[in-house]
Amino acid sequence: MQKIKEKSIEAFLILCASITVFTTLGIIVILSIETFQFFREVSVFEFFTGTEWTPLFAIKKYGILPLVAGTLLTTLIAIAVALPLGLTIAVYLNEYADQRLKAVIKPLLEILAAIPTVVYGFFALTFVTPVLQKIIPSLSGFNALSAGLVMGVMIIPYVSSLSEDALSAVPKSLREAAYGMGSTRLQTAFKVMLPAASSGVIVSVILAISRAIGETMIVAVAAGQEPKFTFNPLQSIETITTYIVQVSMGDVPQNSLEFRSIFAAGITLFGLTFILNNISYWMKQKYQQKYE
Amino acid sequence: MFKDSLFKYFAIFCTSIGLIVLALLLFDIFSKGLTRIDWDFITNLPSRRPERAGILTALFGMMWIVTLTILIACPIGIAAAVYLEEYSSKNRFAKFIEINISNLAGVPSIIYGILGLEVFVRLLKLGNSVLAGSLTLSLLVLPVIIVATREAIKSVPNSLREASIGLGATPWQTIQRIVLPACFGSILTGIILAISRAVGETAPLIVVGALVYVPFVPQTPMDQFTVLPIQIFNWTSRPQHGFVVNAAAGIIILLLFVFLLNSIAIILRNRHNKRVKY
Amino acid sequence: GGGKKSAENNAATSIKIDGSSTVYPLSEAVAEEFRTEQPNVNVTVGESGTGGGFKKFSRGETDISDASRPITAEEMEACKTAGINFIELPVAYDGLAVVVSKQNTFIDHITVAELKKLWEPAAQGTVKTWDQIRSSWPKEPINLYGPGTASGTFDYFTEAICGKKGASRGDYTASEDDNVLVQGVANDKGGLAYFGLSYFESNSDKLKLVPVDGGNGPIAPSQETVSNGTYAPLSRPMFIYVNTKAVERKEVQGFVKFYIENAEKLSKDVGSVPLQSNEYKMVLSRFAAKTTGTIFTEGKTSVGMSMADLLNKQEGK
Amino acid sequence: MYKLEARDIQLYYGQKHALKGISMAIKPNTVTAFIGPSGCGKSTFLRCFNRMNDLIDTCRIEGEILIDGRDIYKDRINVVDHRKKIGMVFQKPNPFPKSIFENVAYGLRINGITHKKFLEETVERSLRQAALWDEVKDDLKKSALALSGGQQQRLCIARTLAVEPSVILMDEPCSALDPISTAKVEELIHELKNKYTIVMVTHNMQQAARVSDRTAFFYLGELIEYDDTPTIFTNPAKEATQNYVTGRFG
Amino acid sequence: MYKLEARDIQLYYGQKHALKGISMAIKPNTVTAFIGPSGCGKSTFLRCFNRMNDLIDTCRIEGEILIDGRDIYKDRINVVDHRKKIGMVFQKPNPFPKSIFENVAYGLRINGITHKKFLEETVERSLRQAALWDEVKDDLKKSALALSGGQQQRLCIARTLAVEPSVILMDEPCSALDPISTAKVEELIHELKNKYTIVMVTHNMQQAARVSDRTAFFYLGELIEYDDTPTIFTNPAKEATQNYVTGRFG
Amino acid sequence: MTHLEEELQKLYLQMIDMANLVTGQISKCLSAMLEADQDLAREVIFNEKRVNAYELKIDKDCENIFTLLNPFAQDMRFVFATLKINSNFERIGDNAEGISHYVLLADKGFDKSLLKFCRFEEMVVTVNEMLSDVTKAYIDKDPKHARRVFQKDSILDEINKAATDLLANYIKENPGNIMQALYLLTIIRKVERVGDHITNIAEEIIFYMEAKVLKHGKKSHFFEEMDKPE
Amino acid sequence: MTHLEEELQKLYLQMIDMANLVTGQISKCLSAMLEADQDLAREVIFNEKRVNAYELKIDKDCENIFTLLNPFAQDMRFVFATLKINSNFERIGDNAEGISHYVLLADKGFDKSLLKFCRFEEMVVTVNEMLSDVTKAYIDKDPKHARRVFQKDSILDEINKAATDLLANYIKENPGNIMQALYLLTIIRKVERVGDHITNIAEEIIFYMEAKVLKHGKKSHFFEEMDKPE
Ligand SMILES: Nc1ncnc2c1ncn2[C@@H]1O[C@H](COP(=O)(O)OP(=O)(O)OP(=O)(O)O)[C@@H](O)[C@H]1O
Ligand SMILES: Nc1ncnc2c1ncn2[C@@H]1O[C@H](COP(=O)(O)OP(=O)(O)OP(=O)(O)O)[C@@H](O)[C@H]1O
Ligand SMILES: [Mg+2]
Ligand SMILES: [Mg+2]
Ligand SMILES: O=P([O-])([O-])[O-]
Repeated sequence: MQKIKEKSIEAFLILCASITVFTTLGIIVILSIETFQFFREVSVFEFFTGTEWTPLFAIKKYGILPLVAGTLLTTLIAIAVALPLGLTIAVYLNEYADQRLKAVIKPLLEILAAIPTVVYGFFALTFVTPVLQKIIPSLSGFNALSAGLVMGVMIIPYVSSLSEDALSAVPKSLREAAYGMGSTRLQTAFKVMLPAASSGVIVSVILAISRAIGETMIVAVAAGQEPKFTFNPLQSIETITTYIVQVSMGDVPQNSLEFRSIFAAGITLFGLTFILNNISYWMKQKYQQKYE
Repeated sequence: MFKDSLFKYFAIFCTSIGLIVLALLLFDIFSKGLTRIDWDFITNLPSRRPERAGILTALFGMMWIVTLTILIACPIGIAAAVYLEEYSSKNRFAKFIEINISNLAGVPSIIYGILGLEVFVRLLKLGNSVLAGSLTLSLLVLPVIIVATREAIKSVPNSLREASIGLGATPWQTIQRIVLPACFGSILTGIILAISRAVGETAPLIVVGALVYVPFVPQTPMDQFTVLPIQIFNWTSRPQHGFVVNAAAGIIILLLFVFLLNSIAIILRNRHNKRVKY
Repeated sequence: GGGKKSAENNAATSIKIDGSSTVYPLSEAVAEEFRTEQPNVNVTVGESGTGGGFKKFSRGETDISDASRPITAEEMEACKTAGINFIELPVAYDGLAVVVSKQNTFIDHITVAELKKLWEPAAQGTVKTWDQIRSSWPKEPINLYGPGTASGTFDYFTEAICGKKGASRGDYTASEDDNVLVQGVANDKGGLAYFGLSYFESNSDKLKLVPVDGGNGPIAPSQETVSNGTYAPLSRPMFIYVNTKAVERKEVQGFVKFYIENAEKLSKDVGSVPLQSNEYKMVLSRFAAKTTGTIFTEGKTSVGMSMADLLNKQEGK
Repeated sequence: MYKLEARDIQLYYGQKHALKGISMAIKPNTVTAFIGPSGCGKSTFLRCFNRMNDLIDTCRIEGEILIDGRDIYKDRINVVDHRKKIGMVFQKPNPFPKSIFENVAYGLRINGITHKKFLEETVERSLRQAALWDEVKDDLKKSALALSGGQQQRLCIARTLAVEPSVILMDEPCSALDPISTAKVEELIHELKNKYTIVMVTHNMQQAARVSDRTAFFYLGELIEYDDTPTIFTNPAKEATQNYVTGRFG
Repeated sequence: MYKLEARDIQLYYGQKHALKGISMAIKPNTVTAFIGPSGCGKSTFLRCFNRMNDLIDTCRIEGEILIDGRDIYKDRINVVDHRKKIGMVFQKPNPFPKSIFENVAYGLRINGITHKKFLEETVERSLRQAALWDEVKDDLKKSALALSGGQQQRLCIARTLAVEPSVILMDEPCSALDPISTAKVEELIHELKNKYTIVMVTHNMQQAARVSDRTAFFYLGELIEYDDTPTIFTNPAKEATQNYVTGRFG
Repeated sequence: MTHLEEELQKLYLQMIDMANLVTGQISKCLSAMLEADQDLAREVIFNEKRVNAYELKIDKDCENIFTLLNPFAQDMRFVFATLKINSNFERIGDNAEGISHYVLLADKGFDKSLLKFCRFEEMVVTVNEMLSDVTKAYIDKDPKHARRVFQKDSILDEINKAATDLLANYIKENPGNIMQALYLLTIIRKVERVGDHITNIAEEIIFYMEAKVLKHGKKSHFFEEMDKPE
Repeated sequence: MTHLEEELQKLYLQMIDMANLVTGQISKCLSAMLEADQDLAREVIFNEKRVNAYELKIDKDCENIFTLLNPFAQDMRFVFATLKINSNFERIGDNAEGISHYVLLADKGFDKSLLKFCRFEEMVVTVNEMLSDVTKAYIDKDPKHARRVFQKDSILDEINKAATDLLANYIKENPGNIMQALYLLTIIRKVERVGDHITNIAEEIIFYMEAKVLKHGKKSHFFEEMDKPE
């Protein structure tokens, strides 16, 4: 009797676990069917090497690279903001700030992750860009820079909170060892604590990057919708997510080639995250430090 | 020593950037929207006139969606995590699932919307219902819950499991009575993170057919619905200035809702963590 | 399955509208007013885009589809295969305003030809300063703003100005959200944008409207000039498509009638431009006659035709 | 009649041959200590007695383990029921994050016992046996995690006693405790011997010397010597044992 | 001349009076053991010598700690530099998650030393001193975490030796180790005594008895007795010490 | 009571048994001698096996306690003292047996006047007292009783010292009784030895209780001198 | 070499010193006797302090090793055996001192013929041999050497046993030499005792090396009988 109960519970659990597999399969199938149709009309080679993306223009060009470049550019900027800031904050909260301050600041910063992203988009567009334009006159109204910066701020808590957790999880003894050797706080934090927490820090950064890559509204509002194969952050660009949301909620007929292009773009993004996650898994394995 | 204090001030500067941005945002939103909030704003139906428009249906829609999403995603996510941590052997399949789950965490939300539209709305013929929306969001937040729960389960010392098994408990008894209660706090954090994300989502719900103008509060999971972020999104793209104010007010309500969920979680978690310490 | 059954059950008391976000405000306003008329009928309105709306419409998932462009051949084909017939009803205009920043002092009007020179694909990378358009304008850099390429506005503008749908230079700043364009151009001295007239009306303090010379001298867009067709070619019609099956339901019939009868008044409320009163009559009769199909013959567009002409043409046919 | 008996146990973790033909018989009401260098298979062998190794996928076992004369690996016995008869106490005190009362009552509850009176009686009896009752009787509702290390370990013993096992297996039960707590647990073991058969792994030679009646020395998966404790520590038969107990190893 | 000297140390953790007027003088090149029940202040006192207690916000200290005759709390000394002179080894081996080489070189690197030859020489010398060189000399690039517990602890000692401190403080350095590793570390302490002054906290009375020259018994924040180790363990002056070492405590 | 305490208690009780046994052996062998009771002498000789067995047992127990229970301080001194006391009692037992053998050899009994002459009876009383003192001291863990024996031991020494001359005279006067005199001399020497052993026991008891080394008390400068060079 | 091993080594070397010292004491006191060398006898008496100091030191060291280093098995047996050997050597030293006192008392030297008559010279040779055997056994940790002493001890026993009668006869024949005869008897008894102590030492060495308890070997049924009831 008990055996049957145990077995059926296990079966239920397996079912739940396989939902993630089904989800992936579902995503791949749905993206692939349309992508397959898409590639019947567009050459795969052109798609992956072309530097122009104009499926909605009169002269249609299907080179995904501008979108990939835009995605990478905004993500890169976001990470360039979130990584140093987030890590510095994590180190500060962990090593310098006293407990009460930390108890206040950490949840406060976490609010940054809960604000609807549309709000961030307008913040970037109506506040950050004008301020930046005072410093960099050549900055265009929509640009990868301010979208990336604000996105970076949005994902700060991912890096700061998760890394701080990882730092907190580093055994006290390691910190004491460092101090005992006569290290300054700075040396302790960067030479000992961070390397020891590397696995958790990597996970937090990966999660933040994933979030940045998948983020839509900030870039859609503030970075523009101009697919340009450029890595110049001062210009307006378009990301894959922006393109997908623009088309899927726009006026384009849904069984047209133009519409199908979002599936091809989607699968490209999927592949991009897949590669990234494999790299991260590999890095995690490599740098994972176990302390029991 | 000099470098040390230099870094300290730099760190304080960095922390302030985050806090200043937050303060600016909140100030901006509150200064625009706070005056708009009154009982009417909460109880009115949507309207073309900004000053008459309310968020009743959107608010209730959001509560429906969030509640259903919690009810769907939590058991499934926790069950999946339990399976992956406690039952499955650590082989290549497990590694595949692990990468797969973090991969899912990075898929843009609108793709989940497309999936939900095809599978729940059309294949399962659930229509543009609260249920279809919740199922879609459940898929979206599932990876977060699974990852968080797995980390939480990992943190439960193996010795507790062995103790329970050693006393003659079955694997499931052990999980149900020992493992899950012991890591409840961290699971809660994961759930809240997931729900915070779900609360703010717009695009996938629009794709699965969430509406904007809904003049009634959903009564059953099969009803059509709208949610607050969609309402906010709609308002921000309207030409009339009054809607921008409404959007800000809506954001305030949304943030309050998120804070409420967060603080419930933080309180529960703190209480739990006080009890359970290793 | 169950979905269909429930859809039928709901059909007794509810009307589902989905589609273009441009038409949304008008449909919302109508739905809101209709509540006072018939409180028991739940009218819901979505905004999943014209394309998304037609997709649902063609699958029978909605009763009425909002559209900011005429239905395409493929979409009609989809409706046909699903056995869905529709009545196409123009309900209002969306005037396209060409605007510059308040800081821009040199532009007082622009001709269609100049707009073409500015926006045509060939201009990409070559037309960079204002003096290239008109020599009297200063040699200052041009920054262009426009709706996202997936929008009906983009399609319409390119067709009206450059002669071909989608024929546009790509190096301009695009956004789905017109408010975003407003923000962009308002602060950009060398900027020029086009978007829905209503967005200009709400932001006239920050923006300067540019009268467009379509051959009859520069005319600034207004409720008046758009409605009577003197502001040409930059005004486009907005439609609702009604499923003929749904029309069999009384509440749908009532709603559509209510829609047409109140569109004139309500479109002013939400910032779009009403048709001429007589045109509404024609639309009403078109609905009464349950005339199915589109008034746009394949490949032809709405550009340059007055709504009355089009409706008449259809009648005549 | 022996309480526990192992006959030619061969145990593999995947390819690794962890126990090599171990045979051993343990009399009832004795304390048996397992000693040996780290990784020699003490814990592995101990865990054979309550089939705890079943939880490890790669683990494969040959030979017979008899408890009260019944082969627990061959006879079609119910593992879960079997484990109830064999209590286990671990290296680090591992109370459940529940109240003291619930910790002790856990073993009964999972057997579906809910009768309040009975639970209370059993909890009290077990805590008394574990020499903990007087220290906690006024705080049974308190979290077990609030107890000191030594108290926690005695609580774990009480928890084990509550299900009335006849054998108690202990895997380094004092290695996480301070000397005072250690002394208390040792005393307890000394007293429990009257009712239970106790098998313990320890790294502390003094402890093995102090509390056990018989001592088994393991090395590289083999049982090198198994004899009365005084003999092992004063006059072992094997050179290796001698070297190990005198600290001349490695 | 004493190497370390404490004069009437009073230490408070917030309201808690953790050390009550402790005075003690330690000669160079001796091993001093601190014993006493859990929570009596052994670690706290040990950590006074390298001002490790500075890291705890609530901690307040009165009295004088003299190292080579200089008061490290009063004189305006540089704490960081001071700590370099006082090595510390902890209960659980805590190597940095770096290579073996980098672990040992850490102390030099933070002092800005980059000269490769010098680093290599120092690392080798330190590892030799810590009796670890032969075991690791071919794997200096290997992660320190891949070492066994006992090797890790010796690595931590080597790391400490590399910066050439004159005093080594050890807080229960063997409590996480198996007996064989423990023996090795004890031997090491025995040898290091010739060059360093060693102070260690231990819960293992046998260990204190084995390795130390002098033993200090602490109880409830007070120093009860401080004398030659044989005296403490065979013929202590105080009743409390007697009771503690014979296990008749509490 | 801890395990160690239990074991120490066991050892203590055993040691008391041993002490009583040996006290009995001495008093019996001396009675046998005074009363020419050959059977009693034989009993003593037979019982010597018991004494030896006790010694072995106590030795073994001490060894086990040292090894297995690692006593510290007072406990350690107790076991150490017991070990030494044990060996002293065993030697006292040896002497009782030896005396008994000579009782058997002197099969007609000793000349009462000779015994008186040599103050042998006083010796017997003294050594019996000493034994009971020292046993009491052990039982009560009271060094006071133990200290009493030193005074008494000097009586034994005195009698022993005087014995050679007295016996030489006796032999001259009673040439027929040479063998008896020689036996008596041997016995007196043995009793004196017993006295020494009892003093040793007393010293050990004091060492255990007060942690003072009394043994060879005044010669300790040697010990210190030896300690230094290391 | 571990700390324990170092300490054991120290103890071992000290014990060898002690053994050599005591061997010297015995051979000197016996030489003194044979050669009527009063100075030599005095040296022996003086050196007894050294022996006592050694005993105390070794005792203390054993005590410390037991307490502080907690030896197990062979090591434990080594310390235990050393402890017992130490006490035996001390007693041998005691006897050497005692003999020397009698040498001083018999100030004119002993009658050579008496000594011969009693096989005393043989006794001296044997006991010296036994001491060197047992010392060698200890140094080499070789029980073979130790075993040789049992045979030799029986020679001592034999001589001792015969001595009473022989001396009685001698006294009868040489009534003037009574004192000397009585001293000699005492000395022979002492040498016999020394033999016993040496045998004990040999037994301890064998116990240490082979972990066999030889002491009171044949009487062990008592021991077992006592063990059972517990
Ligand atoms: N789950 C496992 N998978 C593979 N090998 C294992 C596993 N558990 C233990 N081993 C190996 O089996 C051998 C015996 O392990 P075991 O834990 O029984 O040693 P032990 O004697 O208890 O050591 P310790 O004193 O360190 O606890 C070791 O070499 C160990 O590495
Ligand atoms: N950071 C702290 N804040 C407050 N009290 C503390 C702190 N650290 C230690 N104490 C208290 O000070 C006392 C002495 O602690 P300490 O760690 O020195 O004890 P210990 O003798 O080393 O004990 P153990 O043997 O368990 O390590 C204890 O009562 C402890 O509770
Ligand atoms: Mg183990
Ligand atoms: Mg401590
Ligand atoms: O050998 P350990 O398991 O006690 O480290």
